[in-house]
Amino acid sequence: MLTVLTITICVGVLVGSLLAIVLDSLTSAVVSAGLASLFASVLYVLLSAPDVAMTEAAIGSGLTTMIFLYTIKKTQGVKKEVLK
Amino acid sequence: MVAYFQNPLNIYITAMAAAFLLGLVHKLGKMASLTLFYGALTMMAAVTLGSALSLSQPLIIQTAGFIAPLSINLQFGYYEAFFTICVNIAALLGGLYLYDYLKDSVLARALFLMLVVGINGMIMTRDLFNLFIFIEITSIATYGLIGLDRNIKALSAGFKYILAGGMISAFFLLGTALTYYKTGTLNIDQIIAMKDVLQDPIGLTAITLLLTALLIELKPFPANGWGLDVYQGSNAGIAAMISVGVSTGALFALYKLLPLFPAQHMGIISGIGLATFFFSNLMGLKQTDAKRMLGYSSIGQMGLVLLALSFFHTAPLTMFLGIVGGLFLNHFLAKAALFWIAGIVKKDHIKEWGILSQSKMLTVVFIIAVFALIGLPPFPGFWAKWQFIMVLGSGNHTFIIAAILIGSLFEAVYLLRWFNYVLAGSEEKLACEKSKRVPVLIFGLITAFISALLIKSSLGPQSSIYFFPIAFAVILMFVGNFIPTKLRALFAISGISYLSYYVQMNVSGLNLIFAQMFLWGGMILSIATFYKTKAKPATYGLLFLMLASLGGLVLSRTTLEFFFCWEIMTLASYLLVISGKNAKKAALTYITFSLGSAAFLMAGFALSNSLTLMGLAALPSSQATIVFTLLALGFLIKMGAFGVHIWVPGAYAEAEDDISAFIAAILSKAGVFGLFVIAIYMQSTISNSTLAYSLGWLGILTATFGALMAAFQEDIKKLLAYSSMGQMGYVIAAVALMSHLGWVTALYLSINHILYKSLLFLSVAGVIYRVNTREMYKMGGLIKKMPISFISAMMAIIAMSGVPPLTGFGGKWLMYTALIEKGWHLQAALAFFASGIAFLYMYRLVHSIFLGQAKPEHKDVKEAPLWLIIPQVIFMGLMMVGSTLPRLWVEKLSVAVGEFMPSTLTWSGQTATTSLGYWNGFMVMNIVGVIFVIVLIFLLLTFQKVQKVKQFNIVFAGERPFTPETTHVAYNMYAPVQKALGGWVKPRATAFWDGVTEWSHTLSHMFAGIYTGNGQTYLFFILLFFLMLNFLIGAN
Amino acid sequence: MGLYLNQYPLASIVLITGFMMILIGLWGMLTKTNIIKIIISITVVETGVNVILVSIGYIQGRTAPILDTAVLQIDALSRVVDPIPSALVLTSIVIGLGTTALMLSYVIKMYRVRQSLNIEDFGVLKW
Amino acid sequence: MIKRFFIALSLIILAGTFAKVVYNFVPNTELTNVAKHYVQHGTQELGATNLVTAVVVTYRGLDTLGEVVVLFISAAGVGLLLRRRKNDLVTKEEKRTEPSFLVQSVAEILVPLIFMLGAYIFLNGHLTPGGGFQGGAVIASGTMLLFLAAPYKHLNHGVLTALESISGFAYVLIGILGVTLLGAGHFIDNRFLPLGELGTLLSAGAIPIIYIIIGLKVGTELSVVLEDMREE
Repeated sequence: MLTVLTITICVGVLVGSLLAIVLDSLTSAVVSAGLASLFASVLYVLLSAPDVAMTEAAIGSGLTTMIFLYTIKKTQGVKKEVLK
Repeated sequence: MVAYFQNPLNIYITAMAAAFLLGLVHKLGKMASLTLFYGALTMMAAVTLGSALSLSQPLIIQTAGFIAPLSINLQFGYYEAFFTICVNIAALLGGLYLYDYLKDSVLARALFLMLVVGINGMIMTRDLFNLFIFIEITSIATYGLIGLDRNIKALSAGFKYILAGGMISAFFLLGTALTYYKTGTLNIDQIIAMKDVLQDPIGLTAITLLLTALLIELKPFPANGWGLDVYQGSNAGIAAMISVGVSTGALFALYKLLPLFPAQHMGIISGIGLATFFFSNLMGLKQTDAKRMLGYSSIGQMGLVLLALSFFHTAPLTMFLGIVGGLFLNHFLAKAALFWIAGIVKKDHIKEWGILSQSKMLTVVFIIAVFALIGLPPFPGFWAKWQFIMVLGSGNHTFIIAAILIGSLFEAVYLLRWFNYVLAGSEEKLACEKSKRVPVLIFGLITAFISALLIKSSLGPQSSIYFFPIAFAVILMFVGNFIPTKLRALFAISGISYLSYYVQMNVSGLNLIFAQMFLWGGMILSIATFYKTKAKPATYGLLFLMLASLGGLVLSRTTLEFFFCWEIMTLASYLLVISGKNAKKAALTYITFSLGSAAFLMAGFALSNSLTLMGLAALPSSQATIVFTLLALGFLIKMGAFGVHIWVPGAYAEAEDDISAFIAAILSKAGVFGLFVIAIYMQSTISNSTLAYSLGWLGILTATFGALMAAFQEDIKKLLAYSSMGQMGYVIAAVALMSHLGWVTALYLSINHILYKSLLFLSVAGVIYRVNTREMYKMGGLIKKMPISFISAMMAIIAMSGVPPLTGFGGKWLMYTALIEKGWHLQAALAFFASGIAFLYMYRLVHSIFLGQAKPEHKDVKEAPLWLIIPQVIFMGLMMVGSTLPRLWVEKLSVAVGEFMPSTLTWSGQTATTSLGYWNGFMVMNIVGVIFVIVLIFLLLTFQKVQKVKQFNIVFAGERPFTPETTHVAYNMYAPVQKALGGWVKPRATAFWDGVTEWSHTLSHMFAGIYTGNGQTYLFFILLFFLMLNFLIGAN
Repeated sequence: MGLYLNQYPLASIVLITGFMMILIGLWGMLTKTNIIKIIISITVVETGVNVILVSIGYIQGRTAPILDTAVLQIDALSRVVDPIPSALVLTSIVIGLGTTALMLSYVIKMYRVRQSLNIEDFGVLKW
Repeated sequence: MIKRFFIALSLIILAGTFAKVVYNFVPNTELTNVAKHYVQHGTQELGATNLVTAVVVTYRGLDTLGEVVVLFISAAGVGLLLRRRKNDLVTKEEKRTEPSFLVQSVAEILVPLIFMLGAYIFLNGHLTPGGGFQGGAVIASGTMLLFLAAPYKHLNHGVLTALESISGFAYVLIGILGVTLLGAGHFIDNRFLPLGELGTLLSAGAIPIIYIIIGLKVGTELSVVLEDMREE
């Protein structure tokens, strides 16, 4: 059961990562990366590392995503010109 | 309190406490936080020094109350002490330098402190993950500091750095994780102890990841584009910290982990270091941006240090510090100073650097730094490189030696080209704050101080012989600004006289003869320098240094001493040449060839495996052939032999007129001396070998082409230069004869050359001084205005051409005798032909300058200044005595040579007899004297019948030329001859060397093409670098 | 199916996930031209490395290294996972946040100067 | 396109290397020697039930100090880049849109709770999962919520800087206290305070103090970073 759960979460992490790379919209990409990070923190819980899980959740998926979003906001307006 | 200064941990504590407090203290006022900042930097430097001084054995610092591996430990041993001292002193001075930059931002100050903490940590920590953290601290602090300048250059450079840094830290962390998986510990000492566990795929991947990360930090070719951008784009003060600080941390971290690297693969590291050194310097050739050029040089130097590290990481302390430490220290001192100067000059393009010359102090530090980087003595790099090359030589790493020497030559070329732009000067004002000037000055002084220490320690018990003359010369150069020219000249001459006394007391035989040539000749010539009312401040110091180094050459017994003096001579003569008015380009060619010559010498000595000159005698014949070839090439370049002569006309012509006399008459004999040294020690191998035979031909060719080229010169000094080249050709051939008579001839010709070339150059110096031109067709008829100069030139020409009764006759007689005795008939014929050609230019010399009718603009010309006349009179006197009583000196030469091979020259009275005939100088003189008197009386009697003609009483066939001078017979005098000999005198050698230059520049451009400026490309290179390393390590 | 899966240790599965994340991230770092996308890719690589580190510390069937007063120390040796990788990852995550913040600040300023997020527009220094 | 091909190729080669690692990977079944010591003696030695905390704060305390430094200099770097300088010319027009009443009132209730949660996390770091960094991050998310609710309010930089400055200095001081009270080699040792009774709030020597300091420092620092990025 644990294995199946782990594999599911792993797939979640990988899909999140892939989407973060593939998606054209910056905001969606950032949110996917945040999701991947959130899945990773669940993974950490499964691997008996609750301290890491907490950190990943608070920092990796929380604060990091937030500063990305700030940055995207600050660099908007020309977004369409840059992205193909 | 004392304990505080003895515990290296306090470096961290002080810095962190200060950095954290800065924000709060800043509320009290800017002064308070600035005080705290500089106080902390000072204390850190003090703690480092205190800890280093109280070090009796390597210090292990445990933390958290546990012993490693339970907790993290730091180590402060001798190696760490050396590197941390460098870093913390650079930090203190670098902080001072950045005062303007840091004073407005408290955040920047905190970043700077933490940057220093990070570097210290990288050096001291013994824990792998802790190392990761300190690398991150260092990198992040650097990113932040680069961002202080928010222009596009700094931002894009900083961003590329961050990208590369991100990749590096991912690699390092992954490596750490895998290492922990395999070894179960993070303590570096334990990991090293367990390194056998790491010999499986996972372990090797881990090692590769770690080493890739640390190597990339050192910016290896080709994965270093981002590093170059950072050097170019960031503020100079920050770039200096990256170059000397961050790189130091990375280097030491790599040193710590190197034992993990499989020993059989150490060649990979060497290869990376070598490639980085070579290609960086190659690419530096094309560079015109000052800071990027420094970047190439920085990366190259670190490559060299890396190469040394791969050889000596397990060497004992003294050897490690001597070579790796020396190379590092050299880079450290020079690069910090140069980056700082770049920040003061604030000019990107090196063409605009003339502005620097407004500050003498900065220019001096600049040239010291450049010389240090090139590896000239007495700066630290010289000693380290010498030791390194010698070790490489004993291991027969010929390829590495060649690559290092060629790479160094590239570096020398672009750095000295830069120096030329500095010397060009500029109208613009140089603004320089004290806070920036002081660190540069201090680094200059430290460099000088360390160099002095290194002379003392590296040359052993003999060192004071070399040390004091250099010190005297340096003092003489620096007081140059404060005491009058004449007094300086007096000091220099008394210095030379003492030196010549000292040297003569300590040498004998052949060395004594050369000592007398160098020092007596130099002393007499020094009198001439009085004629200038105002000499440049450094001239006499340099002149003394040059002559002293020649004296040292004669004294030296070890190869190191010899090479040291040789390089000092190069350095001094280069600076003398470049102080000529338009000499910059010529001086660059001169020093490039001189350094090339030095490179051959170094390679030769390295492959000889011999510490003493005497030891050259013991080489087995196959090795001796190679060594002789290399060394001979070195000396031949310096003598301006055919093919490598293209520096000759420029350097001789463009140096100041009295200096040219020194170079032509005295300095060119250094090569002769060198040739003699190796010919003597390797006599058994060389005698009757093809090598000697080819050398002989080379000499004859040099003589022929020198004479030919001389005949077609319009510039009087270039004519003399080519003439010197030709005359040296005879000497080369004579040495190559490897016979008693040949060597006596070589010595005879050398001494004779000193006499007449001094006369010619001094006489010409007087003429140029009076008529202000070097073009011969603009002169003429000066015989009445400058009679003594005329007599001097006339005597010189007689002595040179070999016409009786002067010394030249004996020389020619000896030479033909020696050539025929050896059976070199064809060579003798060609030599005779060359002498014929030589008549052409000699005639031109006398005719164009002194004979014919005087130009109207020269009607007020007076005789040359007295100071120029005095040495000429002395030389003329010597020549008369020498011609009349040849036995007086030729016998001495014969005896000196007789030490090495049986004499074939016998004497009775003033008659010298060889197997082919005899020569009596005294008789010749008398006969010629009688004939001369008869002709003179005849001329005096017929003198009244001479008809005088007005100067411009010439009729042109209805045409008036626009430039009447060109119709003068002296203009392009030998054009018809030139037409006849056309193909012979095409500047083939020049074309060849131009081609070499162009090719290396093209290559340079081609390779630099990989640095596209795109951060992503650089990331890809980093990845490829890892894959390559992984492939090489995994291959076995 | 379930049984079959159980033969694979958890640590290996997670390790593979970590490596795949690194590869995905590297692909993004090397091919995306938008600098924000590149930074996102870097965070993916970092997370991948962290995942690997945690998987290395994991021991099948054990619990977190938090010892209640009730647990005997001897017993603990066979009951908890390695605390060291956890400590390392914790540090690494925080450092990751620091670098990401700094990179994004660079991006904002670079955008201010060039009005662009395309990495090819920032090649002012070359050769 | 050809560029992408080469990138793909090299990543495939890299994947090969990784595959080799995975292939040779045997999951650990035993603790490493160092870990064994921590598990066996950590609790008595340091008085912390959460061994990760014991490792983070004391055994590998130097790392953690370094980590604090990293965060500190990142924040400084962000500030250096983004904060307005004297000579900066900024023309910025802003549309002011006040957040909805709902957001404001939710924030009003939530923010104190989040701050308390953060404090709880770093106070109990030696007993339960979490600690100074997690607590600090939680506090920073509270700040973030505050920003959402009041986009035009500015944080008091002065107070935050002072707090950050003092907590950083205090951390170094505690490190030194270890040396002065316990002797050389005890830098950042938590045992200069009594270890107390295992499992209680006031135990594990100086660990709670260190975590409070770290929590404050990280919380303020991250808040400042967020502020800097928001303001720019």
